[in-house]
Amino acid sequence: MENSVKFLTETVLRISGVDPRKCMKCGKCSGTCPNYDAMEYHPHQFVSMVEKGQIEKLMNSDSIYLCLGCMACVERCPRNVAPGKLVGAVAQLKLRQQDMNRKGGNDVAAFADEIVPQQLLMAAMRKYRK
Amino acid sequence: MSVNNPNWKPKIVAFCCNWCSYAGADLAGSGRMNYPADVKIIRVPCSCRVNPLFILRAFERGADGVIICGCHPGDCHYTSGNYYARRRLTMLFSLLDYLGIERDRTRVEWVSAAEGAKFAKTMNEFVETIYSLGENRKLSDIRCKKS
Amino acid sequence: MQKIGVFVCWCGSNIAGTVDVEAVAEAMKTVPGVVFSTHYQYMCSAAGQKLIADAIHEHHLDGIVVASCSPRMHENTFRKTAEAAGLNPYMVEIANIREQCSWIHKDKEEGTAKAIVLAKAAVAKLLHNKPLTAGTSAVTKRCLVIGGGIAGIQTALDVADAGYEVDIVEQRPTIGGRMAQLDKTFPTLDCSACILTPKMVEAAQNEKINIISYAKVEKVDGFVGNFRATIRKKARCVDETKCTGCSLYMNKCPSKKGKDEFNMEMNNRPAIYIPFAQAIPNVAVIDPEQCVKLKTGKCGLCQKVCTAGAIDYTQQDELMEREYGAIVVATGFKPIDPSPLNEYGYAENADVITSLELERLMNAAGPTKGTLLRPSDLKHPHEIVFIQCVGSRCDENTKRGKPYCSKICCMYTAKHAMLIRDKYPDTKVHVFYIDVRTPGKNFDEFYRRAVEQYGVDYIKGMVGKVAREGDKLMVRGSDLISNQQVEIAADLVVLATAIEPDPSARSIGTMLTASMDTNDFFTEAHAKLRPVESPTAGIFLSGVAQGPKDVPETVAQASAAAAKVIGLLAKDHLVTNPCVAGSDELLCNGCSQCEKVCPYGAITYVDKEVRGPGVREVRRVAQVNPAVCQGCGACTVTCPSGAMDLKGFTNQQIMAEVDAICL
Amino acid sequence: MQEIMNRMKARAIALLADGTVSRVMGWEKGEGEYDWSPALFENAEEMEAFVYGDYAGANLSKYCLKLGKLEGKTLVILKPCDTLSFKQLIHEHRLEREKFYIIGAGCTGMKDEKGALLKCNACKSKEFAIYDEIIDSEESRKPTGVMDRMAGVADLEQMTAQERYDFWQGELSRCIRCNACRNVCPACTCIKCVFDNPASGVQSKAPVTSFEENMFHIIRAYHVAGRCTDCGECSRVCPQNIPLHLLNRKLIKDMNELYGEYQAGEGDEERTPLTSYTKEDAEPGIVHERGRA
Amino acid sequence: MRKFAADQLTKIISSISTPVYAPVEDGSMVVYDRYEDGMTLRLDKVGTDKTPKDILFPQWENLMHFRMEGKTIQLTEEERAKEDYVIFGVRACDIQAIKVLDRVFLADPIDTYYAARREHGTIVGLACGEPAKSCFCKNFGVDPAKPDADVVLWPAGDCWYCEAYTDKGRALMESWPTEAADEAAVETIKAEIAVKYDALPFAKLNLNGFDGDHLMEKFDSPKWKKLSMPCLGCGSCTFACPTCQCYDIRDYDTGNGIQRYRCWDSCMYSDFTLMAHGTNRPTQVERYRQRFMHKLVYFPSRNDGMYSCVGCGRCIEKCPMNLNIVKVIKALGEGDSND
Repeated sequence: MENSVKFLTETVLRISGVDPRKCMKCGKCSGTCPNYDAMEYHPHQFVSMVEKGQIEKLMNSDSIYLCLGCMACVERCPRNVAPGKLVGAVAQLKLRQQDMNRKGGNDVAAFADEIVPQQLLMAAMRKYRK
Repeated sequence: MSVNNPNWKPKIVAFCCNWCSYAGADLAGSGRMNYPADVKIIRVPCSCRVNPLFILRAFERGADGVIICGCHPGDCHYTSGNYYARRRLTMLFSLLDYLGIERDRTRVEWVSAAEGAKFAKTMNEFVETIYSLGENRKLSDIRCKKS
Repeated sequence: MQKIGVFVCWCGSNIAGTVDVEAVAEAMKTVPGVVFSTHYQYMCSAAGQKLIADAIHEHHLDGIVVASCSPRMHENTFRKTAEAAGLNPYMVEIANIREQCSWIHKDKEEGTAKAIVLAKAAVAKLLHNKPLTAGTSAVTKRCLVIGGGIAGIQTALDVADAGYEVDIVEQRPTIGGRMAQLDKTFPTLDCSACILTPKMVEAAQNEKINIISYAKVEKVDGFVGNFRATIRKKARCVDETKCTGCSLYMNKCPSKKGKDEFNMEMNNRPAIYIPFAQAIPNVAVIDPEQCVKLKTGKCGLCQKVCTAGAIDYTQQDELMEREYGAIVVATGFKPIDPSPLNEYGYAENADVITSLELERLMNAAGPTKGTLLRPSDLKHPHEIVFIQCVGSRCDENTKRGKPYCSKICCMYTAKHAMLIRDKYPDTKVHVFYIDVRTPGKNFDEFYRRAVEQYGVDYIKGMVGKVAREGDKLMVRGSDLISNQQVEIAADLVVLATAIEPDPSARSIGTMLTASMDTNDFFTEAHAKLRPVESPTAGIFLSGVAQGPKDVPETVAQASAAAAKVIGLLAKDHLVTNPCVAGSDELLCNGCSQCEKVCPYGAITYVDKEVRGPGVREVRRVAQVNPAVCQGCGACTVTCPSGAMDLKGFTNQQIMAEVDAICL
Repeated sequence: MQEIMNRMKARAIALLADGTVSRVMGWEKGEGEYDWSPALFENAEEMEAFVYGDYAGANLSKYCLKLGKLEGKTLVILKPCDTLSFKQLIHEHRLEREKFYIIGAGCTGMKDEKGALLKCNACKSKEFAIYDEIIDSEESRKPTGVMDRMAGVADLEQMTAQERYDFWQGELSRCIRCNACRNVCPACTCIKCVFDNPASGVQSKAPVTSFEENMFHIIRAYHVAGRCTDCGECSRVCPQNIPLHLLNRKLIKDMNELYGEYQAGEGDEERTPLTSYTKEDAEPGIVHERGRA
Repeated sequence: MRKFAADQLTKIISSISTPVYAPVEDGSMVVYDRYEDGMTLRLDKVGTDKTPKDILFPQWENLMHFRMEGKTIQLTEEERAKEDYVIFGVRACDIQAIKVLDRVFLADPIDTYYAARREHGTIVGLACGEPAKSCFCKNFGVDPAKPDADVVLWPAGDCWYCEAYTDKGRALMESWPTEAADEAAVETIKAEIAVKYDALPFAKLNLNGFDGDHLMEKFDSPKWKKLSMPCLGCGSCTFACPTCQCYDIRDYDTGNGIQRYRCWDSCMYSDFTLMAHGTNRPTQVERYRQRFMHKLVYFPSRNDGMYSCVGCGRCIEKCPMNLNIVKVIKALGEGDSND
């Protein structure tokens, strides 16, 4: 149950709030991505693979840690799809399944200061927890 | 939901817009698609002609269900009539529901001139719903009951 | 009490099979108001109609109910029958006992009972019917075309060809519109000016066509067949009747800072100018923002050189009132400003240009005299990137552009790519695209030629960033087919920017009460069946004002609109539908709610003195123009006081039907 | 409030004196402490009786319909919520702006004998939608009455249909059709109400059956939908204590939720939610789906 | 004079075999309704929200029915009341109001619908222990301590004193478990009541000049305009009033016939007595004047000085804009007699 395609897909969609069906497959996200070459699966692939339910492939790829969380793809997407949020959601699902003693929302405050952008902080936390 | 009188037959008024739904009803007829005789159709030029007063009037006079059919949103012969109807009827239905009147006694369905089958299906469903609700007691005027 | 006759039709066995027509006719005899009731095999037959006519005479009937097939089938037939027999045709009601009764029921008892109820409902309604008379209104045989682009020109030519007068009102100093700015046209690669300018000249020379340029429509009232428009002709400061279009002033004018609108503001022009060589009218215009004389009172050089004595700095705006029978909206489009889409760097880099700017750069009359030079350093670009769908096809919530496809960009980009490759074979051309849309005659062949014959590099993917590096523009984008990110060092980047309706469209739409969609394109009366008419009667749509389209489609629509206009102007009188709304002035509150929901702008308000017992006051009351009203009834429901009612479908009529059905 | 009243009085007298206005619509005291009545003053002498304060609960907007027909300008005192009613009447072309001089009156919440008025418990705003000048105080700008305006509606929505039916039958059966709710309502401005018009088909003078009890209030709520500013006068004036505002608020709540936040009388848009639409509007079926989940 | 213990009251009411109408709670209101076990009796409430008029002259009543069968019409007249009943706990002012109604409905031509109800009703009056501050009945000759009823009750804390004054009253009281009581105790109560009423804010209201002799003077008073200005033209005052007796006759189309009924009308309404030519009271000024002129001038001048206001104070309580008859009396009359 926990690993059924349906469950995984629905969870990712719920966490991210993204509707991949809105994607018109223009590739703007991947054209925008500053860490494209490092990633095995690229932002546009996240969208189509989530839509097809291939979540496990994505979870098992390092791509989820390589996303910088810069959200350029979210900003630029002409269809309001927000691929970056999907990457984040898959990563979060992965963390949940690993059942790591994740830091809760309350702990984030300790890391935050006025200079570090929130998104970077989140991305960094994701990366170094690997 | 009990129906006290086993011989009870519901009275159902269907307001149909001239351009789509009335033609859809005609098509249902040409296709010999059955639906109960309890449904009687009133032709109006557009769903936006259906005044909430007409709906209340039908209930007052003992109708058990009222259904309004119009062109699909975007297809209105008068371009925007059904958009206004949609808001007006939503508000009316909500108000009736708020007053505790069975919300399933009212319904809106968009039926195009090509959807004879949909018209018949909709009417069959609606009549069934009204049968399960039984007689309209909450919004009728007792003076209009035939004694 | 009225005298009503009821006529029950068997329709052979179609009705009589499941409805006991005799029982229905018998039952109707007991209904109050009914003085005659009978049944017959085929009411719509000549014999059936005669039966009706005879009964009308014999029983002095005031109205008839025919219980038969759908009114959509024979309502008109029986109305004519009634009229021929001396009855008002609107004193006829049809009870639909075939499509809505006999054909859907199998049980004869059930069918008969329902048929009686339906006939009773028709009688109940008929008891409230009033004789209605269709009105007529005269038609002014002149057409107003708003916008003098190819759409407006074509409509005007066609209407004029049929012998009717046409006024073209163009906001710019010359007609020609966007097409005049184009270099070549796809897919034939005709020179745009070569095919357009003869049409412009033809329009100018047609004595039925009156071109009112540098003008705008300020106010329109009236209705189909009887519009009255107020047109403001802006002061040109040049007498149109005297100017010869000699251009002698060009080098004398000390002001050189005006932006050349025709060349997409890529170069400057004097304060006095003619937009382009083939302008119609070929008359100069003075830009009041730039003219030294108008601003400081000192100069007047152009006046001195003008041998025709055409310059008149004191000229004022002129207001003219004209009457029209039909109005054609041909307001056209403009490309969007891509500056807000900052990844393309349009605002920062002179070498990121729009496609329309490229048209001017490639045109012999353009700022570079037709040599392709990039704007920043006037060098020849060797690597050019085209980016498609800039600001088109965007989700509305992103605020990144328009939700629609601009339709023409795929083709003109293929055209540009092909022309550049043809003229400058040393130039590499890349096109970033999402889809290539080529649904048109010879369109896909054209696109394939660009790829196969001219070697244009089509990359499926979009561009994420354009950044200047040295004298190159680094274009980073995705190549979805090879699943990699690509980076191209380009010399010139061309954006296929979305097109949007001309900014003047919204106010014109409001003025005409012609409905528009959320993107400010005019909506058509029916998306499929009435594509060149506005829902507002007498308003017709031509060209991109209605939605993105290319030149041949525009011309086709323009001619279609002209055909509709001609059809209207050919009539001496319009017969109006008598089933229209009407306001009871004694009940009207003047609250303007009805006006808000009227899709046709048929409702206006007047101040009327109302006198009654103890009342004598001036009230604002609604009036419905029966020539404009189409009878939808939206206003009747919005009216809180019940002042607004719809003839033929009055509140009383419908409630009488409800009552009859529910008893 | 005393200070506001004094300034108001002085200002009104000055405006009467210099001919800017011909009369002043305000309040005067009654027999007791609480029973203030709306009153019209035509000169400085009459203005002696002018009062403004905690018992000036009545919304004077509706009186403006008649006052607007008189010669010259009328000065009218409007509290923040009253200005919405006034502005809505302007939107509906029932009033001419230039016939009035509006003093926006600071309000710290109105009372009657029983305490704070129901409408003041859930005060909508301290902003004036329309005015010529404002006479208020720091105190009056502070928010008052912070109860959730839609709480009563939400409670009813939580009930079953039968419970709601019983609730409303209980309430509406008390109706004596005195028409106070209609006559005080600034949105009910029909020259002739459908209930008084024999030709309307719904004319009735007494709630003879439960249908007629329902009908009057359904139609009234529906007719003012989108135009009702939720001024709360209907409930205030009902001699039978029927919570009529709950009907209007339900429609306001629905329209806000389905068609976007909207406050009648605010802003310059004359269209109401029921005289506008979007292509993506909810289908009427949304009512049937509610609570079905 | 008889008396019974306070706790006997509900038992006595329940024991009455005919229907009993009494002031009971209906939500936040107190109205005269048919008493049934479990209802909250509110004999303490002075100035009930609705009046006993509701029983004798209900807001609406059917008169006749026309029935259509095909093209034939059949007429059925509504039956008159024929069942005995009791109205319990009616105050002196409301009883005086019934006398006003009698003057209207029992005078020739007799209103048989009203007459039948009046005849079948027995009225149990209730002396007022505690007045409301809006009471001013004494000004209209009403004695709150001595209602003119078939049976009268006086509250005395732990017990009720009672006395029957008519045959109907004696018949009703027959089965009540009462015991003999001291007349003097009741006299004391009456005296206490008198003191309380004399101290009320409107006790000294002066009615001089409200008579037929000053009719035109009152009618032409310029004060009506200002007095009526805030009036909404609603019917609250008339429907709360125990003496307002105007009605309208209406036809309801049932679809298969006509139900003819009458219902209360209000002279405050713009369509009151509307005629084909319109109305002779075109604005609220005339309508407002009509109501008070009727109560204070026209009615007494035709009815031996009997005012059709009984000083119950309900209009003071109910008017949404705080208009009332006291303001009118003060404005048009000579104010308080001790002014």
